[in-house]
Amino acid sequence: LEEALIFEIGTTETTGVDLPDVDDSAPSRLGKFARTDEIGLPGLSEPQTVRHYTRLSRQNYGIDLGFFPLGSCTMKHNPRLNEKVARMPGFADVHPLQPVDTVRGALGVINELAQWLIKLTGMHGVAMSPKAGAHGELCGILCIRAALEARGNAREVVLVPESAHGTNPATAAFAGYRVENIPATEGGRVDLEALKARLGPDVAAVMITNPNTCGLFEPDMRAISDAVHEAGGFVYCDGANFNAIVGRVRPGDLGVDAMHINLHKTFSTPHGGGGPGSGPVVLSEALSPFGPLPYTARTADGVVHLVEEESAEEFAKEHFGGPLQHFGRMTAFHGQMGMYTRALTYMLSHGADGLKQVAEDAVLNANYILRAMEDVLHAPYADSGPCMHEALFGDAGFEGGLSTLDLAKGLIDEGFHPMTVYFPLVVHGAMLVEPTETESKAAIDQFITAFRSVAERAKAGDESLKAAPYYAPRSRLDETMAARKPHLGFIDPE
Amino acid sequence: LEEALIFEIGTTETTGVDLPDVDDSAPSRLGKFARTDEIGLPGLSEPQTVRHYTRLSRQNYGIDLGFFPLGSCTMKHNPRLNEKVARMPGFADVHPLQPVDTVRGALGVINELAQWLIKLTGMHGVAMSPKAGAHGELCGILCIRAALEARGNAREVVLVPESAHGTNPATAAFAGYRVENIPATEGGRVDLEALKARLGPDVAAVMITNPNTCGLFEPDMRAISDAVHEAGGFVYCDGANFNAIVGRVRPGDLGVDAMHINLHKTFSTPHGGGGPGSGPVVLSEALSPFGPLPYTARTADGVVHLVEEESAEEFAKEHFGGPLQHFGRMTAFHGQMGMYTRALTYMLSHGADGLKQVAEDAVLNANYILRAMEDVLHAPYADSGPCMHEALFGDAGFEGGLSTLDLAKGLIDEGFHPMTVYFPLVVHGAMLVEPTETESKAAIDQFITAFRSVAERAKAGDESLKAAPYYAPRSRLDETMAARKPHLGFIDPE
Amino acid sequence: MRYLPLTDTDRGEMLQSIGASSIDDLFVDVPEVARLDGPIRDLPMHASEMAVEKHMRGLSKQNLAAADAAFFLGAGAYRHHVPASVDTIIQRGEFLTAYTPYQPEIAQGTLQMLFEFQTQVARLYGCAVANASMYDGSTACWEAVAMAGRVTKRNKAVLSGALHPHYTEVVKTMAKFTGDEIASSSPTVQAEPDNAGLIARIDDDTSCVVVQYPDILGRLPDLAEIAEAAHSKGALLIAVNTEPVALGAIQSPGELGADIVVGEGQAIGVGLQFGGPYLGLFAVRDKKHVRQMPGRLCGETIDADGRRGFVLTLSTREQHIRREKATSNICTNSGLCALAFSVHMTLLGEKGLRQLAAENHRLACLAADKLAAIPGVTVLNTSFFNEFTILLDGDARQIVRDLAQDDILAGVSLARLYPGVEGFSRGLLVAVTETTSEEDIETLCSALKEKLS
Amino acid sequence: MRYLPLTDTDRGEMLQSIGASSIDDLFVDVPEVARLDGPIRDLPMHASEMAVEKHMRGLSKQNLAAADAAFFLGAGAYRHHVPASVDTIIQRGEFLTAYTPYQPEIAQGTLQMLFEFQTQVARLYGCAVANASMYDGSTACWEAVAMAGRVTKRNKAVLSGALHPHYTEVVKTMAKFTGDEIASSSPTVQAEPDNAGLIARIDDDTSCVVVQYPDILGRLPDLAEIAEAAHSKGALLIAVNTEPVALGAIQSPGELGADIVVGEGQAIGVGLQFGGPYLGLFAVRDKKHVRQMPGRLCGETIDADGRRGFVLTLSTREQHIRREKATSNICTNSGLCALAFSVHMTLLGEKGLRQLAAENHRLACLAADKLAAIPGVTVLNTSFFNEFTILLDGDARQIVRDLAQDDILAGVSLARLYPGVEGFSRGLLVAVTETTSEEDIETLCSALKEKLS
Repeated sequence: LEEALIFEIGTTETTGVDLPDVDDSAPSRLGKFARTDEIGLPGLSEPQTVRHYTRLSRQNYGIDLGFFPLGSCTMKHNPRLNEKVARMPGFADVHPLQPVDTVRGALGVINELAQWLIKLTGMHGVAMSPKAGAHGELCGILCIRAALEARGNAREVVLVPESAHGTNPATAAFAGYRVENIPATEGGRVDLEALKARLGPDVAAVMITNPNTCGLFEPDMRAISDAVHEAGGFVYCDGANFNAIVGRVRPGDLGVDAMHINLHKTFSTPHGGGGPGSGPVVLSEALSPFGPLPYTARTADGVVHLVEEESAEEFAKEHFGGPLQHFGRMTAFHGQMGMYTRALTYMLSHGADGLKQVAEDAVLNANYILRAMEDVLHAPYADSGPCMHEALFGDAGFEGGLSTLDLAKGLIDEGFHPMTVYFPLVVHGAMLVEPTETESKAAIDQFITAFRSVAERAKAGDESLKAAPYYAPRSRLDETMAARKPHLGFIDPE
Repeated sequence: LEEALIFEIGTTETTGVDLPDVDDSAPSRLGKFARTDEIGLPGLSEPQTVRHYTRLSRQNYGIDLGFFPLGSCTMKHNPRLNEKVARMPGFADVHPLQPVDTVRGALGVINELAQWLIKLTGMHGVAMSPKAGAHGELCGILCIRAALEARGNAREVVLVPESAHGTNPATAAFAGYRVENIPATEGGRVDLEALKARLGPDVAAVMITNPNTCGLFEPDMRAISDAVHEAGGFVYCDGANFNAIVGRVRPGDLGVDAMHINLHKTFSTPHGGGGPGSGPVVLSEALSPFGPLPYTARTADGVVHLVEEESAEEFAKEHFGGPLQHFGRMTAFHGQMGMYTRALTYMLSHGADGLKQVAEDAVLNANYILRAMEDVLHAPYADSGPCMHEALFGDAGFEGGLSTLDLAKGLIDEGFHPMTVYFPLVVHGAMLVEPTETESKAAIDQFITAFRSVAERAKAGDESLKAAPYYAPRSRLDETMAARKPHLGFIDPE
Repeated sequence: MRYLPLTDTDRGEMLQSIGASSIDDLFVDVPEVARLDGPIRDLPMHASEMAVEKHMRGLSKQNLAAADAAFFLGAGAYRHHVPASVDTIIQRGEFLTAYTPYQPEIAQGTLQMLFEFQTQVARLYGCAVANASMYDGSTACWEAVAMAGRVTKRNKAVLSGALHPHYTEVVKTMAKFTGDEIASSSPTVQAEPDNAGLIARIDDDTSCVVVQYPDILGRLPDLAEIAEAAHSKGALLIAVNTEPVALGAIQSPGELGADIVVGEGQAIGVGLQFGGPYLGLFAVRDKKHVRQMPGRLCGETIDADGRRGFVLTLSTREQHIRREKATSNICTNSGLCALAFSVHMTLLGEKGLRQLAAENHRLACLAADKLAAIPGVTVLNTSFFNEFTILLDGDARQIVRDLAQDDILAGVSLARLYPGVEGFSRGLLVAVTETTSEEDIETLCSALKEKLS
Repeated sequence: MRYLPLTDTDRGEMLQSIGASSIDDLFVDVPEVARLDGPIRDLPMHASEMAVEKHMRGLSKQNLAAADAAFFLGAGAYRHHVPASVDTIIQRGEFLTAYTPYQPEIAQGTLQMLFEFQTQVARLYGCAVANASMYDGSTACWEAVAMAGRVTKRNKAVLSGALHPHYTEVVKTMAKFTGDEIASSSPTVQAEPDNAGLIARIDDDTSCVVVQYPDILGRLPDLAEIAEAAHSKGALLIAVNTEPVALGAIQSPGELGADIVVGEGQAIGVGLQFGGPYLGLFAVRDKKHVRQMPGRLCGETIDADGRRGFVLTLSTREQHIRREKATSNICTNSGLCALAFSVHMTLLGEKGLRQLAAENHRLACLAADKLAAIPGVTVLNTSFFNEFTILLDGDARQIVRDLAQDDILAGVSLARLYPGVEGFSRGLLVAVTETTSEEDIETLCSALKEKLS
């Protein structure tokens, strides 16, 4: 099972490509910058390369191998049609700066995807270019800031619920805001009265996740939005949990002003071991003029426009009836084209009816797990009604010093990826389970059996869990040592 | 690790495709044959399907995962460029009966590959259509029979060395010949004098493998051919071991009349867990007119022709100056196009220089293993000089009732696929090791270490080997039970 | 060279360790006359991946891909949509680069798949047992004829005239060498297959009757009637199917009394590929015939720990054990194509297969009706599934060639299949699948209308 | 629906087991105003794989793929041949469908790869430590500026005028919100970059100087000189590289004194993809700056049994721990693009990378010489790697548009990059890689000759 590092098996003289030998006597325009020293990059022949990475891959777990009950991360099936489409030459082999007449189809993909996002969310415009969820969040908050600045006052405070994703406060802070927490009710929702009490002329925005990170829908969402708007602020919605309501509920109908959408969560572009993601941000009418370049927006005539630096001025004049208001550019080129093609392919496959079914099956699966587990595990909000697409549990009742982490590692030995642990912070030893709609009842039943068994061991104080996993490629790794003496690259032995 | 059968997890109501519902009221031209009963085919949704087969795949061993020292089977690296090329629409998405003007490129592939095969073997023509090695063998023997019949006498006997592949006698018998064995010398070669003594007017052909199945080159090959030709017979060469000499020695120079070439061995089309293969047969000038349809042949003007039923008559008249002599058709359509594209891609990648290096590295690797093992394992022909691309060992000296099979299964626990065992039959407990040229020295050194260790255990009579493997997805399977009570398909539980 | 891991340093070290002074020392047994002084002449030297890909792409582009045409070809090879996940799965290195599963402990992936495949094929064909696949439909057809000889101890096969002509040729070619007697004829170009004529040819020496279903002209012969006639003479009925999708809409040959069912499986999962590799399917209705079957068989068993597992079994029939007494010289199956078939069939499931068949039939009926409305076109068939024969007022083969210039691949002319046979020049086989759009049908109709007016 | 495994039977059973009478019971918390009575209107219903593929293929075909053109575009995105095995590997389900490796025991594949990737990038850049990748080059550039602010406790960044204009825009946009001061200008259209002008702008408040190498016009600025000037003022040098292949031929920024090296890694393994996803590279020359780095870092450690293993580490810098005090709000890297880069780089190895760079440079020199010989064309650069600027007697942008009609993608006009900037209308950036054939170069030259005559 041990696979050596490429630095241990490759040499600088080995290569897996066939290219002409370097002719040192050839004329050069490199001047004094020509490289003469050794870089230290090992090469492998093609058979060695394929074997190295194939063997490495087998030390990974993925959706193709089993169930990933990761709350807030929506690990669903990745259709291979999407991969095939993304590799079509007209998408994969075009340069972002080709003359626009040679990329009408690529722009068509962006426009079509933008229309889908706008219609699915009931919003007015969408900024396509953000590279990932957190980047999209930043985009949304910057839009809000730009809109407030245009009114003459950026304001100072962003309100964030205690249970928010860590990116929310980080984003607000980056945009220059002070973050204040919103308290939660006993039922795990935003405390509407407390929120109303805090609203005022200094509050720029409320960042809310709905369904929230406890897996619950905010029933007061519309009231919250109305209150915030009345106080002159904006509502930012974290779209990480959009899978629970896609096709069934439109955030625009709830008064949301901006929401990022993780294409790699709700719309099934692959996580790829940590990216690339894609985080378009849908915008209300009030915020649409302030989105970054390039962006798309639907105008009164129903047409969706792609706007870049060059045409922005003209577009703004014609359609917003005012001066240029975009807040700038967040990335080079047009964003994550490769993700757009995959997401659009996924949407077209499911259609409006299929996406509605997605939300329904995702929520059904989560409630099924919630009810199958609540007699074994502490389920803090189980009494307040159905959950959305995630079921939340806590570690109350664990014995023998066993922790949520031990339970998680125990699940690995049962053949499952662990759930999200210690999040949200509002529940002690939290375990957030999100089954998604692409798991079969049989797979979920298997998971429940395994989850119950490990949970019972945790409650019985089964010591052996502390050293789990036993059947993984590695036993528990020493993360403290890694951080204390960081060893972040291979060092050639003397 | 247990993966249920599709019949246990699927249902006839589940499907992984989206097609319109059946409209029973639609008009039909099926008459009384319309199907009404249930077929019993389970379906799975796409996520379930991908997971089922991904999990199954992980119970397999393949070249991508490790070394396959399989004698006579040439398991080498399968370049992914070949896969990419085979999937180009002009090859993958064309019908075999399209008008020839719409498939000029496909015919070009066949012609180009035929030229390569002819030049690499120094032969005159090639029958492309055989579907696999054994099919090619049959083709070669049928050519010989047709040529002899054209002379008025098909003759009765085919001579085959004791060490031949089992397909050789099966093929000869199929073509209506009686099989007689040729004895071997102490040094593991064909006994030239004994062969000469047996030759006569009843001998249609000699089927020889060169390099032979003991991994040795037949130094008398040219003399054998001359003697056979003098006696009015033909020389068939089993091309399974062509990898040892490709690019370095041309069978045509040794007097061979027909030789099949396993594209999936020497030219790296993937084995795919047991096929598809492809077995073109190169032919001498004497045999070329007798090849099956469709086929290609180089004529005096240097052009390679593709000949089908329609044009065969005309072609024969023009280029062979005689009547139609092909022996018929061995398969529908034109043969294994998907394998041709892969093989041609591989040949173009290596070129004449690369293929020569292939043979040299394959032979070097085999000799390296032979010399590294001969002090531990009985190597019957090691004293007679270098081997070719395979090293042969026997079980002499094993203790405690341990067998070659036990050693083979022990190698599985070391992370290697076993070598070919109990073949050739002429060596007791034979182990035939073929490393191929695509293994690195490091991989071979690892193998030698493991092989020596298991061999030493076998010689020490280590009982534990009898129950090996321990670390595979399954322990030893009961093959006797499988054959005694054949259970060849899933039966629904009552 | 990118596929060769040995470095010159490695080579030197290895030569030294085996005591050879140069690589030539290892080739001393090669006769002088056959020693070459360098790379073989007239062949190019090694090339980069980019250069090779470019060359092959150039050859690929000289072909008219079906996707770029209005496409109506069948005659034993059918174009269907293959889900993208099928190709992803067969490209898994563990499937693609695996060897024949002779070491079952580390080949359960291939073996379980084959066990599932055998079950799928047996059920589709209405049979008891299917094997792990053969080269293609035509060779499977010959193997069935040979098997019928072993079972009945007779050697006269009666072939329906409406059997695919390539299949007929393969059977005849092989029979020449085994001495089997083959009775065959050309198809009768009539609305219904000539069952009576076929039945009349069965006698007491007949080992088997071979009937294609649907037949080469797309018609549906009454297998049950033929089965009865064959059985009454002690002969076996071999049914041949070249379009497995049809069996989602029509009764299986096994149900109708066929003893051996063989066919081409390419239509499910495999693709056109200019004719190969394809997938031979082979099944027997009665379990008692299993030991006479050719080809590999996968069976269930248990391992030393009592867990279910699968192995290749009954290999005593095969050449590597029986040598010259084997049931066949076959030693390869179409493993990867069988995997593609099995994955696609699993994605379809019964529901999907029936929907797919219904959609094929619907579009074929639509096409037949539209074509029949064109002056100068007659639809021959009364019964068909997704392929039928039309007769044109003109030379069908020339018309096919002409239409190809406009990227219309109109079908397979009977003259292509039966070159030189009298009276077939007007015939054109037209296949319609779910990949055929209604627009494609319009395109074909307009072109024919113009051509024939 | 093919991606949804639940059957209606399953749904019924599950609703019953949770005590809900219908699915609507689970959505009771949704306010009335937001309840929809059915699927969202104006959107199509679900479609078969075949139909969707056809639709997307139609959109794809409306684009001119680089392979079908004589192609000379660069300006931050380069077309190189990516070996087929790279794509095979990144499509392995275990890589493609894996989550961020927060559970290291079952993510060693991704983690070991990232550790190797970090080492490759660090060596290529001449740095001590690289991170596990960022979104792309432009965002990595901004992160570097922000990091320089944290390290120096200053907030004035001096940007070279010859930094890619999109990168400049991104930095300026972000700085607007953080309050950083950004000094930038347009490039001077001269044979050599204006190092002196840049150095003159560095003062005691400068946190960093940002220099692209090779720069947006393809020129090679003297990094060592700028590094010395920056360091003498207590500022950091941030080097930006958008063509990693160049570093196979020219000295690394780290060696030349850059403190932070960032860049776009797309050229190796990733492909053009109309601009994304791409691969941000980020490295620091001095280990002491590691704790100020943004993004994920993978480190070596041991497991409970003492075996080597890898984990994400130093995450106390990151948002999910530090929340509003994090070094960056980034929580995604470009994992799969990093894998593609690492596989391609492993296939190349040092030898292949140097050969690849030499071949790029050889062809670029050839193209420059041929273009220089055309009347009406002036080659601006004295130094370049595989991209250089030419000045045309005409409106370069219009010429590019015109040539595109004939499938010649001649390059990126300076007017496209700097719309409306005075004096840039004649400028055209021409990139040449190993994928450019000598025939392509001839095609471009002939077309320009004709256009300018």
